[in-house]
Amino acid sequence: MRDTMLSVRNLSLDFHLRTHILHAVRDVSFDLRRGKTLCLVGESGSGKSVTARALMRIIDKPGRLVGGQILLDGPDGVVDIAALPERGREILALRGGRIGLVFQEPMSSLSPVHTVGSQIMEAIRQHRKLSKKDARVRAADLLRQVEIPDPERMLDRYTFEFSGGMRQRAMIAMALACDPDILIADEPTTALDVTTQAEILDLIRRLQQERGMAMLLITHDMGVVAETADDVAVMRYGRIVENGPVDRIFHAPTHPYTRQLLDATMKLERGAAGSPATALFEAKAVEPVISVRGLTKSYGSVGKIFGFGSGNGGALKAVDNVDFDLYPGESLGIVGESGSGKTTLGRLVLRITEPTSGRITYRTAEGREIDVTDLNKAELRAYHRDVRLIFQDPFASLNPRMTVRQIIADPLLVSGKMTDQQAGEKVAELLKMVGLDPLAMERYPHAFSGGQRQRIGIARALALEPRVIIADEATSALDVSIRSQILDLLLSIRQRLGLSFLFISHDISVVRYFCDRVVVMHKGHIVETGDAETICTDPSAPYTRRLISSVPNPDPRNKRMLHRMRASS
Amino acid sequence: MLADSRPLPSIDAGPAISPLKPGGSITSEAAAGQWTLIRHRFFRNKVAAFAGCVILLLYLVGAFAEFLAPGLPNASRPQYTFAPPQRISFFAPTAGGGHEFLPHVKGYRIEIEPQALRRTFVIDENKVIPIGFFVDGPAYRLWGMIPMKTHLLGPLDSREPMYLLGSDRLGRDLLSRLIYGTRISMSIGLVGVAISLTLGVVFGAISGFYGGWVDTVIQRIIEIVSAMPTIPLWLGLAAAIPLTWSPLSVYFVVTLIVSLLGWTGLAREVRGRFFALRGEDFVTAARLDGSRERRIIFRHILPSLTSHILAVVTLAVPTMIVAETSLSFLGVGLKPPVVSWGVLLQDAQNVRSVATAPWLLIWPSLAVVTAVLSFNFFGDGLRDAADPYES
Amino acid sequence: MREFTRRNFLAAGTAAALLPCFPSHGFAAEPVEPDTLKSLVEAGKLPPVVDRLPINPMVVTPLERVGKHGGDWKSAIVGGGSLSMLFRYQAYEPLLRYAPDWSGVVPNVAEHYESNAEATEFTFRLRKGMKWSDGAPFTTEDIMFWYEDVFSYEGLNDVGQNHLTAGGKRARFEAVDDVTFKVLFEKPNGLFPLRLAWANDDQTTRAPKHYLKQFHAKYNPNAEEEAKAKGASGWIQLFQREAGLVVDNEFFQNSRRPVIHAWKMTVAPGETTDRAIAERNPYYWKVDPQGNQLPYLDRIVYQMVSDPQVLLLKAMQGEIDLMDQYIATPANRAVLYDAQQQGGFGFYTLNSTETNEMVFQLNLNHPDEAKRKLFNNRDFRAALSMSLDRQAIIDTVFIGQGTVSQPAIRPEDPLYNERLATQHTQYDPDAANALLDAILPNKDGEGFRLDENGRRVTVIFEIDQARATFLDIFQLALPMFQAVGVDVQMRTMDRSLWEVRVRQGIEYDATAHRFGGNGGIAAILDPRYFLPNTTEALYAKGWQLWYRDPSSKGAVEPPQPVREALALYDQVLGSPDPEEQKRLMAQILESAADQFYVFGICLPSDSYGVVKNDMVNVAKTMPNSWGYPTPAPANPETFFKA
Amino acid sequence: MLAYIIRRVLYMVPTLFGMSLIAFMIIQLPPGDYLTSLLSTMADGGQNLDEATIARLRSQYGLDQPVYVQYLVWITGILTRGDFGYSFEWNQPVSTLIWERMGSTLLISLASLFLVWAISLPIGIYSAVRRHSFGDHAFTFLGFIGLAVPNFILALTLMYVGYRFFGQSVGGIFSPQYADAPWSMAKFLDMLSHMWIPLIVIAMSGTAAMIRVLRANLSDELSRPYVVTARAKGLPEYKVILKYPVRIALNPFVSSIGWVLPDLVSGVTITAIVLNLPTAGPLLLRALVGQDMYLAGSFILLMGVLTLVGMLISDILLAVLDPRIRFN
Repeated sequence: MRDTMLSVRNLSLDFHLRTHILHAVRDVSFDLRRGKTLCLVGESGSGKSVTARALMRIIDKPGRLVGGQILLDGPDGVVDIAALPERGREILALRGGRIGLVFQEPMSSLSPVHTVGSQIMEAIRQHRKLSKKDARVRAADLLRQVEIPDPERMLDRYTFEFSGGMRQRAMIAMALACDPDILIADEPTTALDVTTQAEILDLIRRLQQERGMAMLLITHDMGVVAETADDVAVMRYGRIVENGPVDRIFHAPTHPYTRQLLDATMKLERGAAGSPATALFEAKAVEPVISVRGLTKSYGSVGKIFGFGSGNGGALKAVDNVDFDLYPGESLGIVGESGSGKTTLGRLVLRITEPTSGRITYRTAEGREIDVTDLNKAELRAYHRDVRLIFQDPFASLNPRMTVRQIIADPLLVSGKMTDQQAGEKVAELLKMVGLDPLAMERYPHAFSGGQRQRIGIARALALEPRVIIADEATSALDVSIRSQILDLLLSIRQRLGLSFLFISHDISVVRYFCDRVVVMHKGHIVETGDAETICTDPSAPYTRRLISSVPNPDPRNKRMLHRMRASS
Repeated sequence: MLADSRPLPSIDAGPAISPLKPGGSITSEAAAGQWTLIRHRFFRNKVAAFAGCVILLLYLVGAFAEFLAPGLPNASRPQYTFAPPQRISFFAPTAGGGHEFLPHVKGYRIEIEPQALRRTFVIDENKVIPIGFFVDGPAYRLWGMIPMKTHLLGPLDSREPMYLLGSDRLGRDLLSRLIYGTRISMSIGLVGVAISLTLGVVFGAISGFYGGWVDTVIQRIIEIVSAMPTIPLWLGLAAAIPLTWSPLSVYFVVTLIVSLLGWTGLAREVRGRFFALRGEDFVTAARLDGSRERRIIFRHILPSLTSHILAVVTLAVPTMIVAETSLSFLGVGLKPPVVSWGVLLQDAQNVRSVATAPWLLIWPSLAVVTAVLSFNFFGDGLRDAADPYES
Repeated sequence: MREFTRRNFLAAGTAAALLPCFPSHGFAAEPVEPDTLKSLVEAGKLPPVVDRLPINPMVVTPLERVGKHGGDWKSAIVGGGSLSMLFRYQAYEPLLRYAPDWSGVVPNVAEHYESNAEATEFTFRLRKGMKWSDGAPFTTEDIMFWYEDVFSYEGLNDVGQNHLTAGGKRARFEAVDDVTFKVLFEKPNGLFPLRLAWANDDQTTRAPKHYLKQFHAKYNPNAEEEAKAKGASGWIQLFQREAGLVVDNEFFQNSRRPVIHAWKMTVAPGETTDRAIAERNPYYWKVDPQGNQLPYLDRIVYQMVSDPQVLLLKAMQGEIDLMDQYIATPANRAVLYDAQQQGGFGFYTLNSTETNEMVFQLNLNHPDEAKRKLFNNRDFRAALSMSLDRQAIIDTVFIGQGTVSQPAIRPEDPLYNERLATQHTQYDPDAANALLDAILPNKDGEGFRLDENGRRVTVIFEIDQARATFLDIFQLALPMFQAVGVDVQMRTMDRSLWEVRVRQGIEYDATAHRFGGNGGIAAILDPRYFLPNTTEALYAKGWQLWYRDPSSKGAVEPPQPVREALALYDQVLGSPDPEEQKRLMAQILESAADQFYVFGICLPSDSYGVVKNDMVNVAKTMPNSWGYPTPAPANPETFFKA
Repeated sequence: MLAYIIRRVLYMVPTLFGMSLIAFMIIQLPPGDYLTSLLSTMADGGQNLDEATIARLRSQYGLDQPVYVQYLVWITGILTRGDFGYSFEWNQPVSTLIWERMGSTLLISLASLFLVWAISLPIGIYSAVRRHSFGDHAFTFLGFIGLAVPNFILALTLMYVGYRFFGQSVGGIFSPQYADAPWSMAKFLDMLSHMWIPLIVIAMSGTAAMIRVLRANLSDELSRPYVVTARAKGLPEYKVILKYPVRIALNPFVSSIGWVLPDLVSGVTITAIVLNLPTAGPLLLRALVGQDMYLAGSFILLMGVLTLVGMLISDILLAVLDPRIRFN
């Protein structure tokens, strides 16, 4: 048996779109070795997922294979997958039989109307002649292998009864059902929390080593690469720009793009230059601009919807008795995993969601304190002029049917303070401020890339000259290089305009880079508050320590995750 | 393109693309607005574009019915009852035995069969009836105003019979009736659809935007209304309308009233979309920008729906056309002497026509089918193109 | 009997005393048991046929030949609602019936009748031993029950029966013995025997006392409670429903009530809604000359069809044995003609006795002053009449079959009045315009005439939309009226709406109808287009109300000539002498010609019906009218399948 | 789940009340009442009644009462005794008549429902999988034609064809000779020979909508990641599509159950009239035209109930089919 399980040679894929042909993959070559992991790294649209799917000949319309070989080593010699008939028996035997596939979205990748067991058993029985009963035994065994508790019972559950991590485990169990030689994992942990991500990566690695599988792991996260890869291939615009052993790529990158990727990652890792105002807050020399006391949001009546996993039976408290202060000019990070209540907290502060109890006090520019929870509609509108929100999703938050000018000018016109002409000038000014060409203001959002759209969103937030900006995962939908640009933009704006930021994120490195202080949330509670650098390097609460230690370290020589703290349960 | 990333010293500054055909150019839609995009997408759908042309054509036929029809819709000729269609020929034999260019139709030989109580028609090959364009025929008033007597097509001698699609039981020209029917059938549903549209959008928007008890109440109303069978309603309403009104306005009013009950489908759809959209970030953004509810509904949410609503409306028109024919069947729709496709079909709705005068059945059915098909394909195309920002 | 039928019908009315009495010595031949009943008789569930027949059964001579028992008569009803049709097939058994050629009346349930010379006293003799379909005897007790407890009973006496009224007073019944009774009038009622035979007017033979008395408060003290327990509003409603004397539908919807008809409902309409079945009455009291108990056919099976077109297809397919209603329209003639071979059927001819294909009737009692004045102007009506190109309408709608005529008695009838039939039938738009110019000289921009107030003269004809022929005629007639500058319009409407607006209302401009005003025997019985004597005279509802009761609501006193004509008609009804009746009637017709109340298109041409080739004893030609319920007088009980 | 059903049922109460009101109003809309149409029938039969008699009859039928009294009488009868009133025209209790027609109505509804499904399911799947192919366009075209051709014309034409070329007995669901015969093979075959026309007519008009809905839903589902997962397992394409996306795209089919009965009673009334089918539609139409108000009102109310119950059933079925709904 050779060491190389699969080798891809000069693979090219085209997409025939309505207006043009997109050459999604161009002359891509790489090898997958037994027991080794190749990480395919690249930003969105670089063609890495398509490449992975091409290995199984699952190419969505209107894509087509236009050249190259996919040579799979097998018991009967080498087979060129690229040359097999598209719907032939051989291909079907390969899929799931010799190559397993794990996807990014564990929720949508599993059928919602079939039980987990039936989906796994189907995969088994597709390639093995097993009775239903035997297949079930095997499926339960697989679930046990992926560390799902009580596998017999879980077989009869539906995917939506599973947590994200469990679903991904089930997905992995399915991919491994027939002991494939090769496992393709397409962003398997992107949608998961860091702690879960660490567990899943651990699991995959352990299973790979046990089985001696070759693995192709696709990711955009350099940290994950550093933690898992043996070899790395960097993709950009359909080409592999650089490829080699992980250590060389990280420590001696040759291609400028690789360097750019690493720089962006490392920059966040290092943290920003400390804010000049930090000392002030320490001294409590100024009054907070927003202070929150005992803020609670509970979903009592509809508890059943969230029923799964909420232990206390009755009301579920999304946010439970939260206190914090936001000082002028300060950037306060709110960190937590999904379900920790951080997004709800942001919405409560804006009263997009009505709090169940607690106080939110806002100190106006004139120094007047107002109770946000008591505001009527008109007063709330005034409050919303001072406290603005930047959204996570740069696609959903811009109305596709309005021009950039209309979008940014909308708050200006609504407030009635400006004529159309004045608003136009202001929009131009704002666009310049966020680094966009003012000439673009007559265009529609769809003409812009994700990063550009996020800039438009920022411009909108700035239009009314706010004092506080709540950024809800403002960078998490962006690729790493763009993420750092946006963060730099926000930093500069913040310094220039003296804004306060409530910066909500699940990404520790981003928070560390951007924030002065950090609030760590877990299950609706604040578990720890403190200086950003301290929290990120030397947390005191056990949960925080576990969280921090689960963040992958973008340095293959210092794999943090292996030594991470695990939950006691 | 706007630069988003710092320039890289790389051979690839962007994704590799090439034109569909060698030498072709890549069209950019970057600066296009919603309607431009919809138009682009729509016209890529050849079937829908063709359907649109057919609809336009039908409306043109309706608009110039008086001119296009060779005769008057209700002019009857006793001796030509159930006359079969004639064919247009272009060359006629001359006296000398040769042929000359002379567009014409052939006349009929008619016999009465008293036992079977009918006339039998035989096309008389020797009887040439010359026809021509822009000929003088029966006088009419274009749009009820301009007195004219020129017809697009007709026999040179207007006393001669020309029944290109045959005639009906009273010896009326089916082609002329069909053309006049186009006007009524293609337009009568529009008002009803417009009313349904307004109600559907308003109720749907309120229900979907506010939710809560408002939604519950509106939902109950929708439920009641949509569970109501339509036929009893039509019958009841049609019988309750004052009789002195002209048949056309009676139908008009019935259409109107029924459209008061036909808005539920649209309301449901609008509500669903509002439900989905009111949670969208851009709506929250508008709220945070200080927009009041009305502004949010009309400026931010509704524009996202206009193209969908348009598609729904387009799809509602054929429903009205089909409904009109059904109503004529029930005797509560349009009635003679008004001519509509439904009236023509009702005339043909008997064994006599099916067995001995199938043209009375085929042509009006074909007209209805054409219109309904066109509207459906057009509406489908519109719906597919309606959301240029999906996928 | 045959001899009798050839007599003039008018003579028959008064010469009843001379009627040849049938010998009451029993049967012409030994009665023969129908095959289908043999097993029942053998099982003892049914007495033998001899015991079921009356002592003097009615002997009916079949038209062609003596038949054999068995088989179904396949028929149909459209819509399922209007069941009065069924009288024509299975339930025409009045005391006296019309002769098959409608020349007069012949004995039926009454084996004999006579009247006094003044036509005020009529004596009927029933058939001794005659029985209801459940075997209970049919005697004068049943007749008297009907007379005393229905016809004269307060609360139940809402049953029309105009033929029992003479000089405004109702008749009196007296039973002589169990087979003989007298009907006594205060004033002469010379038409009484004829009117008694009219379609389904005679109710005396339809009320079985032994069955109905359980619902009658007089006989059953608990009737009221029992009725309410059955969901009726009171005993009267339940009684009416059970008796079915007021509403024809209810008569046939009750399969429990015994009858004396040839067939009796076993699956009544309503018990199922897609079929109804009538089966032979084992106690039917008629036999053929060889003694076979009638009817020949075992059952009549009615399919309930919701659309006449389906019925037409069924007829074409040969699934209908005999039928003329619903399908025998001029338009269907061609397809039926072509389908004869495949369906195995042929046609019989119906001689229409009606006055016209369609009668235009302007509302002469219109509440609107201006319109009333205009409509009452004879010249206006004459002008409208002359503006019609009747021949064109005949050519188009009736394929040239029909004679131009106003509503009038047919030329072959002795009462024919040429002026009434032909005046103003000439198509003469110029003359029409000349007449109209004198009345309505002003016209508007579109060429329509204006009345004295400057309003456009609009005449809206309100039409029952089910009358396809009317609609066709109007399609053609409207432009003709408009050509002389009168804005005539048509509104078609659902039958019941038409009923409300026209039959019961007074605010309509005009309408069109066809039925009634017959020639032949019915000319005197229903002269609705010759003078406004009934509610059916839609052109002058106010006058007819005045005629019936000058004090009633909506009554309008007619002008002198009309009053005179109405007085003449009273004399006709009161006259026992047919010649006198005829003479008076001729005067009425002359007056009608003067008045020119209504106008029409043409005489109805002969209609037709379809009959399967294997149906025997069906006449090739029959009269057709409401009063003569085709084909009942032609003895359907003698029809059989060869 | 149980709570959900109970809540849904409770919601139905005000809806039903509203519907009974509207139902009663509809049948009161046309001028005149049952007596009017009765009188017209009687006038056709040559009978003429004077005004006093008409008034007496009107009070016998309870038609002289104010409308709200009539309504109250009717609705209390239904609520307290389950008595839907008496049909004037048929002289039968309304419930008897309605039940009499329900059997055949159900038979035809279900048969055509299955036919519509049987046709539209494969075509819908084909159209979604081969979007914009020739076959897709051809089927869409045919479907629309079915939608566009007026039912009554199609029905009449087919009947004529059945008569002319197959010598078939037309209309109804049995030939006369089988109408009261006991069930046998021959009778069943006879029924089949009658059923093809109504089934084609109803299916023609119903499939287009179904195909379109299925095509749209399935197209959406086809691009979901779980379909790729299924492919990645090595399942053959047909299995991939049939087991996963089709299963989910079937929801609109299930939803359609709720509309089938009321649709058949009201929507295809015209077809039923032309084809002489013994379904509820023609009976309802007759009741309306004849102003047989308790029959008509009860029919309308019953259809409303059927719609509501149908919607409830289809929601419950959906929940059974789709665990996501079930668990929420």
